[in-house]
Amino acid sequence: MYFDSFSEFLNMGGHGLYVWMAYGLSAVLLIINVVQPVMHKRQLIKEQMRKLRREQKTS
Amino acid sequence: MWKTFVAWFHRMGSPKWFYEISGRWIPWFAAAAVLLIAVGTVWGLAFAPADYQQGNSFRIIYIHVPAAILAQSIFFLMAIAGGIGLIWKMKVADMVAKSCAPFGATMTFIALFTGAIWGKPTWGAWWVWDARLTSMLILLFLYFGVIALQSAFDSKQSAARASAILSLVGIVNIPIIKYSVEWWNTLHQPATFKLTEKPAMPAEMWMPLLVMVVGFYCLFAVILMLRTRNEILEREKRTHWVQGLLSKES
Amino acid sequence: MMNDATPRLAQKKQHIIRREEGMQVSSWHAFTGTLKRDLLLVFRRRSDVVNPLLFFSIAVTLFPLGISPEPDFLAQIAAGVLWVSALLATLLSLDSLFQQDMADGSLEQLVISPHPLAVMVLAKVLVHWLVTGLPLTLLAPMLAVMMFLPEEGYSTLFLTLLLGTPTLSLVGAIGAALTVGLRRTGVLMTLLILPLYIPVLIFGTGAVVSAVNGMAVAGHLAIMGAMLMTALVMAPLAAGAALRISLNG
Amino acid sequence: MQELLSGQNLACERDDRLLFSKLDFKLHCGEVLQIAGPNGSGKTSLLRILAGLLPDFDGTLFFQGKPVQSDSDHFRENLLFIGHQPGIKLNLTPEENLRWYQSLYHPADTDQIYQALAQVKLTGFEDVPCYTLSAGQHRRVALARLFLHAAPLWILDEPFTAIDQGGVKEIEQLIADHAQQGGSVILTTHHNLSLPVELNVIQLGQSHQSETEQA
Repeated sequence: MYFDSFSEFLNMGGHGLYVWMAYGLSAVLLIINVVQPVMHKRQLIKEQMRKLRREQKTS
Repeated sequence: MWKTFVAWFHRMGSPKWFYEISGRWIPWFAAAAVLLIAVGTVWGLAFAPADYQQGNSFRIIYIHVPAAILAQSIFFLMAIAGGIGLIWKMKVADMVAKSCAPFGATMTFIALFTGAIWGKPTWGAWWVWDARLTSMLILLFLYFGVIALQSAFDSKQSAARASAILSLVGIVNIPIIKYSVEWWNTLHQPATFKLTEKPAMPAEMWMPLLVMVVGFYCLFAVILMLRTRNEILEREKRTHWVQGLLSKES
Repeated sequence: MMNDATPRLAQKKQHIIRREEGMQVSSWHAFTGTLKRDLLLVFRRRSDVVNPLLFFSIAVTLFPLGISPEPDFLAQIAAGVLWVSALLATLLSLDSLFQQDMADGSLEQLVISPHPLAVMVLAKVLVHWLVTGLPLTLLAPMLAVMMFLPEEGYSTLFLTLLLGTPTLSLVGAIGAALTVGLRRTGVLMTLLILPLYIPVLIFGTGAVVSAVNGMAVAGHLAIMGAMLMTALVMAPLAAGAALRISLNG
Repeated sequence: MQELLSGQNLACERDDRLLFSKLDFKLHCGEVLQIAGPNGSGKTSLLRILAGLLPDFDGTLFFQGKPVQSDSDHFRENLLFIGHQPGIKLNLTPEENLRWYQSLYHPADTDQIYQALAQVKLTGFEDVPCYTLSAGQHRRVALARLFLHAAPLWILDEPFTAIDQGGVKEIEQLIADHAQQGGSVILTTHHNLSLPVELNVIQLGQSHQSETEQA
């Protein structure tokens, strides 16, 4: 461990704001990039199922 | 050797095969990505020594550099996949190329944003017309162009081909742009302090960086496969195997 | 409808099918033919030639009005302002490079003609440069006077524009070809093409600034020449491929 | 008779919709082929595939027994295609328009162009700008190419659009003459053709409509 205490870790020698902002924003963007295709897949499947059911009803 | 490669290449062209194999690969890549990024982040934030000049703000490097590397290699991959789709009319390659663009743009944006944040304590300004930052900004514009062109076409096939041409033109231009921006930068600001050029970084500094780069590549692989699978589902929804798959899922 | 012309044509048909006696068509004729037709079209609509030049002049005029009429200050930014305005004027005029041909159906005739599409694209780009890039280059020194460009910069400004504007036309043709089939093209094309124009802009202004500061410009001009050659070889091919895609809808 | 153009197992899908599939045809020298079908059945798409304008299709096309891709320049030299749009520049005169077209194939002199324009009843309009002419006359200018360009294969998309009744008869005669001299014609039209030569028909849009309903 490079830092002596947790508060020092958060403070990052006075640059805490910059470091945590960079990491935080990147984490948010990465998570969005993972979640989006997963949600998209769910939506695709839902749409397709609805369509299949509709076609079964009409036939 | 060549024959197995050709056979593999042709199987890659089958959306069904890609869908199945990527379904098996995703968990492994996802696990590797989570593990490597977690290890790299903790190592880089908490255990790596601080830079003797920049102090702890230097820890941004563990995001900034992987993002910048990814931003460039994703554009490269996008152009190659687009070229394969263009020449051999391979549908999967088209879908891969399309799936590259959003994550590539995100990586470019992260590289720019972290660069700007890093610049504040280092240079005292959020934005500096540094050669690397400027080339990254232009790369971001190129990504936006590809994404905009992709969404402008009604036909998916034409969209894929048009953006393949644009990304190939872009890949030819990127070295020219980089060279000219670097030349321009030295003309206007001789001897600026460089963000990432460090004289002989010690191992405890670059090891976590390496872990992060590999982790980012794994994450990219996961997202690329997720997106490509969605594209396959959407474009092949009329085929029997997709319909069979859907009835199993529900 | 029948007359004595048709039997002769019938004979010709047999020739072509058997491909004898050098009946092969010449791409050179097609190139000059297209060149002549497009020049003739421009000549019939002369006002279209003037518009980019007017845009160029007005855009340059905006800078002293918007920033400062101070001669010393203007002299500093002159090269950049002239180059940026020339670049935008070229870009705006490129929008319609293939649009008319697409609308009236002659583009598909070009595509299925027995010639390399790149050669046909080159003819159209050459016409575009002759009616926009070249006049812009000739007009630029006059506007440079109004921008107080130091005397040492004139010849270099002229030479860089002479080498740079054809590159702009060639690269822009790719964007025009990619967007010609779309409903709204203007802004999208700008978005696609402007990043690719940056190297030309950097070396164009860089050369003029160097000349004003009394430094050598041969290196800049060589690089701009190299960029022109690269664009000359690759851009018509890329634009041709893009046109085929655009015709696909 | 010699085989000129043939297609094997052609299929075309546009925007997730199957236009046609498993389409085979053979066109010999001296034959006329009509592509028929209701609106949206893929007539124009098929025509554009045959002319080499639409590369998105499955199957193979053969010209004189060889795949078209193997020598596409040879195929294009022997093809005359007139599309939905007549391809006429309004700011040019009929003569200038035709001169450009001929520069793409075999340069023609002014006499030949005037002769061809006379054939389509445009004597006296040779050197007026095309924007003063009517839509039917634009079509006639395009059709004048049929007299100038000695290609054995004609592909015509709705050649009778905007043409008056007398003109239709003349064009029918022209098509028949071309076929009798050993040329071939592929065309789409909503008009009932009356030709002295045999007319082959490809009917689109009936068999596969039931297919899409099943899918």
